[in-house]
Amino acid sequence: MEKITFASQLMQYLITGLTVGSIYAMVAIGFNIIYNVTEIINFAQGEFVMLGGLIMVFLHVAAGLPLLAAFPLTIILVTLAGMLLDRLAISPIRQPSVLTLIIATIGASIIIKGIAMFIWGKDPFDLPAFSGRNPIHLMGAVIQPQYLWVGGFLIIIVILLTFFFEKTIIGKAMSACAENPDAASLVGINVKHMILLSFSLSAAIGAVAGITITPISLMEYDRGAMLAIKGFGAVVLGGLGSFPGAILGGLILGTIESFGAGLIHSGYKDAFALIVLLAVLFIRPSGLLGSVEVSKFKRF
Amino acid sequence: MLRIGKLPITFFALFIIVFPWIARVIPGIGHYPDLLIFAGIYCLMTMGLSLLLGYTGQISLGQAAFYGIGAYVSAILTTTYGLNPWLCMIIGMIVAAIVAIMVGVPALKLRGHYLAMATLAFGIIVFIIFNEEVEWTGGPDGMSGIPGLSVFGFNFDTTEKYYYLVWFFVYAAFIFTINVIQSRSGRALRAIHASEAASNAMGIDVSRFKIMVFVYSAILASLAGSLYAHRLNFINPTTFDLFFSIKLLIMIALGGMHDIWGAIIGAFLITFLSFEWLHFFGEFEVIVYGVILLLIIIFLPHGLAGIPHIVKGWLRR
Amino acid sequence: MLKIEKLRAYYDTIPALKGVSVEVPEGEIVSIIGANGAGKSTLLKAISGLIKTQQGRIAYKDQDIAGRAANKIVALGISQVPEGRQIFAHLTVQDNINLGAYLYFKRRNRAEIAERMSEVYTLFPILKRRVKQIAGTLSGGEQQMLAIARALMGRPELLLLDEPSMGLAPLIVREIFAVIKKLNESGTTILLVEQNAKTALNVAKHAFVLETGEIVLEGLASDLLDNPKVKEAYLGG
Amino acid sequence: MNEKRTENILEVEEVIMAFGGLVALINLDFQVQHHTIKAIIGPNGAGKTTLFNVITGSFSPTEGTVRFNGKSIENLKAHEIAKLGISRTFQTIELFTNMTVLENVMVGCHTRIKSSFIASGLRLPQVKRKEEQMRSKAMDILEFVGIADKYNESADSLPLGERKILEIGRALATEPELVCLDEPASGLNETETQAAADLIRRIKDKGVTVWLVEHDMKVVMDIADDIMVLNYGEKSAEGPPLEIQNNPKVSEAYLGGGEENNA
Amino acid sequence: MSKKITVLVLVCLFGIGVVITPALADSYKIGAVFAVTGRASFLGDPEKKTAVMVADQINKAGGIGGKKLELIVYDTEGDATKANLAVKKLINQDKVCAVIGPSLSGTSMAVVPLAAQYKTPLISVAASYKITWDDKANKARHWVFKTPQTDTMAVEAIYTHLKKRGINKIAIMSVTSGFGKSGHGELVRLAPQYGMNIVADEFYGPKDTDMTAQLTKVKGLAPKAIVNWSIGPTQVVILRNWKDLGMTSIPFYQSHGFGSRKNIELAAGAAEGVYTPLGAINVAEILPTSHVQKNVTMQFFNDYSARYKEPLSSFGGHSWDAMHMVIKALRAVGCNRTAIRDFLENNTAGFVGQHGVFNYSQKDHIGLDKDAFLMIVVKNGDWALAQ
Repeated sequence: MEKITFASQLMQYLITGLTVGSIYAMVAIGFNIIYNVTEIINFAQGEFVMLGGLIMVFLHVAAGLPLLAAFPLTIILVTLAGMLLDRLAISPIRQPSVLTLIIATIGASIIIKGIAMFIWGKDPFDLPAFSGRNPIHLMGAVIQPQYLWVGGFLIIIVILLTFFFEKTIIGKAMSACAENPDAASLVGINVKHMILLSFSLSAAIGAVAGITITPISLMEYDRGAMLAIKGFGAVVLGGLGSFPGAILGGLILGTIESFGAGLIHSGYKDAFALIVLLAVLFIRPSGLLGSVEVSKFKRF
Repeated sequence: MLRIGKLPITFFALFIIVFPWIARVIPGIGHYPDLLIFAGIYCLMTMGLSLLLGYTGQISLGQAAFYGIGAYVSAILTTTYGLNPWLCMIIGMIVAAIVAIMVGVPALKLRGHYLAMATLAFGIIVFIIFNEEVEWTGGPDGMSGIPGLSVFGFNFDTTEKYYYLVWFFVYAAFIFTINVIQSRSGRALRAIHASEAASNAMGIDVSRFKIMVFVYSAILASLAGSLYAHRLNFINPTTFDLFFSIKLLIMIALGGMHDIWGAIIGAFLITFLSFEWLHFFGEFEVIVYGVILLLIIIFLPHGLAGIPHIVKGWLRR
Repeated sequence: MLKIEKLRAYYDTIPALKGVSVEVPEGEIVSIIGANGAGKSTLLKAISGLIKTQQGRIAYKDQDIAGRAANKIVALGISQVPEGRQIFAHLTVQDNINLGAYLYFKRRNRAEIAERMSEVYTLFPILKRRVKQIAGTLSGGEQQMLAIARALMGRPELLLLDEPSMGLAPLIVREIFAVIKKLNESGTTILLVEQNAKTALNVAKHAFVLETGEIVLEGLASDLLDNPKVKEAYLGG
Repeated sequence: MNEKRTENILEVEEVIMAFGGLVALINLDFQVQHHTIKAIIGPNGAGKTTLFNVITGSFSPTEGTVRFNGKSIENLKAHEIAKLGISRTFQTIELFTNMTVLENVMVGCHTRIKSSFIASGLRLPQVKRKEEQMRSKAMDILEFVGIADKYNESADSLPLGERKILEIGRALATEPELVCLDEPASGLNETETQAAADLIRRIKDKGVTVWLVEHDMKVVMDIADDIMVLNYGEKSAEGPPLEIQNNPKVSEAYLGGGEENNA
Repeated sequence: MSKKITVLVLVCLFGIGVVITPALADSYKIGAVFAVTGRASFLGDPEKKTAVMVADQINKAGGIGGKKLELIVYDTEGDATKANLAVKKLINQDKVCAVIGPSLSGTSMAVVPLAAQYKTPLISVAASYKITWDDKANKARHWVFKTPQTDTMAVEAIYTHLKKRGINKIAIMSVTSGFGKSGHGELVRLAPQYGMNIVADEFYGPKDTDMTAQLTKVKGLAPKAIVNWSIGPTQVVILRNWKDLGMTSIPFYQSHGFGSRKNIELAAGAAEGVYTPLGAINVAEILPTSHVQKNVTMQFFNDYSARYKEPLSSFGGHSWDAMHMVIKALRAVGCNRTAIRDFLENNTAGFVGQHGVFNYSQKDHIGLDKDAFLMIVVKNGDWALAQ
């Protein structure tokens, strides 16, 4: 076995951190899409990731669909779940306040988790890696091909979303709803549809995160909550509502965890990430890239 | 809603006093006082949280940490150092208060979701410490052999004795909290909730009040933690995890967070739902729990304590 | 064109409109004046579907539109310029204007949008110079113009204007009212809500005076202008 | 307690307020004399609200001093300034909507009548006494401003005019020497405006100095002893109402030389 | 007034909670508390299924001395408070003859005092030796027994095997849950005794998605073997990372938590050559017919697979052992709590269970030793007895 150098160790931590961080970033983007349109922090976001992974396993492994067919089908199914979430749990709420919405999404996530437990049981499931499991070596560090898929999909999502929000009228309409729902409806935008769309979009992104991470870390019914918390951390670290912030927040969180585990004390790696998060908040109360106004005047 | 009548308070006290006797008579609920001990422990926390969240408008997702601090201070000082449990309880409250000040001063400058995340992070960090500092806390295996409580040779060793002890504390805290709500301080808190700018203009030191309430809720949570530890004679970290903080939030949201009664109703409801009533659903329990949460949030946005209001509305029509 | 009968609306439980009847004939400017809190904005919001009404009828071209969603009402040809402008401050001027034509975008009607846009830019040349600017950085008057421009992109036959003079310097107010007149002359029916009674009465043909949710006076604007009661209450003597 | 060594209750010297690159107040200098009503007028965006916030402690000025009774207060926090004796209202009424009219005013008494968190929790006898004291003081104030009959109603159920009055009452409850009113007449109809103007005069008669920002020229001309005109963050004129009314510079800057607003 | 209504509503809600518990005459009641759902469901779920299956089998075969066996199971969700309340309810409300469970060491410690307080025999199905052993009094807890092997035994089995291979420089990795921490404690405690030099001591969370960072650090320290203590998906993920990082030349030892074929399958080839100490039940099929546990384990293996149509999890074996010992006691002495306890302590010697041959005694309420573990290696995607 070859000797491992400190530099290659650092490289490995970085690669691992960025991979895990990419998943956090995807969850965080999902948070932001919904938050921007509705000001809701959707704590069921992690469940989309879980559903993405498990439905993909079902379609690809159990039902035997080819990867290219199972992938879009999974996204569609999870998107439907996102729409149901909006229709059944969020839009019926008549007097929404931040707290009731938080609890509604928590309630919904409990239900989704419960249903998943009934469908798939409590065991973890595996998904074959998209392009095999032969690791690539880079500067003494090891990269699983699947890591590249994770990073690649993050980039694809970012590009697609940028195009969507910058270049399409629907994207603009969604930003308009986020800013001023009344004014948006006065130009003919159906705000409810936009909210539904935001849930669909973020569910779809969650599904992608779930599909791409399952070959690395397996997936089971109760994985969602932890991912939701990490994603929420990433959102807040980057600044609520900011997409670049979400990506930055996710990647930073993942990297701190990885370096913290490798260099300092692996038992406290989550704590390091959170301490950094707290430090950032205490210095910049609106996150790294957030604007101060967003956080103002939110009452519970 | 704001004035809290004498009658319900007395009625409530009577109910608490006679309940163990009732429980003995009615078949099938003989173990309810046992549950009510935990409901009481949760009440201590929800009352603090109600004051913090419902009245002052500051969210905390880290209350479980203070609960844990109380429990662990009591556990460590009694088992490792053999101190008197009552003294440990007080030390626990002091420690919780100090931690609350240290966390609260920077954190309570944050707003909304940022405050939620900050308190959540604090809660997780404390949980990780409970889990990792095996030398002190016993790690995930927890600590056993925590002594029970006694005073001048009188042991609170049976369910009923402990029931009355816990509810004595709960009731005292309840009266204290009501008094605060109905006084200058309580008005200041509600003023902060309504408008921080105007409160400042009225000479209210907003940040000081926020911290004061945060500390108060931490002290109550710590007391609850100590009572829990001495009751169960055993603690482990999972009792004090993030999900418990969320559960507390759920309690006051379901009970009705703008009303101190809501805190109590919520604690009762969740205690009985999660420890007792949902057993009938077997493995469906989780789903039913989620559905109940959603239904209450959708149909009773002001929680169960808002029901009288709705009923009154119907009667008026 | 628009006929409102005995309209009632509530904010929570407090009545905001207590049986208001207003008529807007086609091709006219009709003004509704009244103090803050009289219910003027509530009335406009009720028409444009932003708030639900309890009772009464809102007939637009003999079609009852009460209770329809705001986005459906825009499609009928009623555009509102909301109080306080409410432009999309984080988007560019161009985006704001594009969104005004949101309903057409769906129909992929590019030629029509381009035509409409050039009309709007002719009306407000200053906006054309600022197309790439973020709307929130415009001055108050420019924002008001943008709000009107955005509403015009929806090809309204009836334009609802909520306090277009609010918070603007008199010079700008004059400019905006000139545009309003021009719009009316080119065939757009206008329902104008104003606190600035004199300006509003000067531009309108018919006018209504709203006080605590009720119409207390109505008639030709010129008559109201001379009405001593109006003079005392709204024109500052 | 108030040694009136200076004639001025409030002195603003060389105040500059900048937000990033934007300068909202430029070298502003002015004084407010004891027992007078001083009004600030100026077009939108002139910096009136910024000035308001600087004096009442919501912002600290970038440069310059603000002295209250000779003591510089520019770096104090809002609640500390309130304790010193400056009270304010808000342009976009900031009542405590979750309370009754009486409770709103009782919150105002907060500054002068103390009782600690713990004492109130234990309901010590003094707490009860002070509570009574606050209640009667608040009732007196409601009596004074003229809405005593509505003491038990929810603050947000009042019509606009009375909400403004209540806000003034609440400000008075802090026993200020100087009250700052932010557009007390905006949005009010004629009768309500009259009532407000009348109240402001009576406040002055009680010995409280009034400093106000107002749009309604009629009110300002009616009640103010002294007027300052603010334009683009700078003082463009200052003097008694008559003088201001006849100052051509003022009507040009503020009224845009227009006829419409000059009715 | 309004508050009275609320209180009324509350009272009504209480009413809903009141149920008439039908008293089944002529039955023996056994209470059980398992973490059926929640974070430890991988333990509690098979434990519950097994207990239910055993109870049904007994009843189908005519019950115990003509009386039906009634099994009451409560779900602890792995929560100490819930476990405590559930056990109290079983003892005081349901009046069971004995209690089986809970699934976790933590929850077991939370109910241990109750067994003594209410003088009811409790057979825990969790690992820690502390459950039955009172360190302070330095004696076995009178009312508490347990069926699983302890971590100590697993560690001893692994260390013995390592020593046999001449390895003494090891890295240990553990999950930060109760299972991992407890194993970690024993690994560290017993290391000097077996001459083991621990060069790396790394941790990871129970829901972590990747352990590459920790393994990279381990790789840099070049140990001669890695011992990993975890349960659930993390033990599979770590194997994959181990393989990806090209560390297969460092022998990998898993804890006894690895005992499910599902893990081999999930590891997708990465489990090849991995060592793990397992109870007989895990490897029933490959046991030589001469093995004393061959029959019981095969029987259980077949019954379970037939009934639940899913691969057997060895954790079910712990509740099988507990159930059968309680049933044995019930047959002998009936529903007398003291008598059951005495019977368990004195009359179950030589009981052949799924996880070993039990020999409870006054001093030993665990009843097993390190021979209860067989050293297994993964070969060609299946278990094989290690040399």
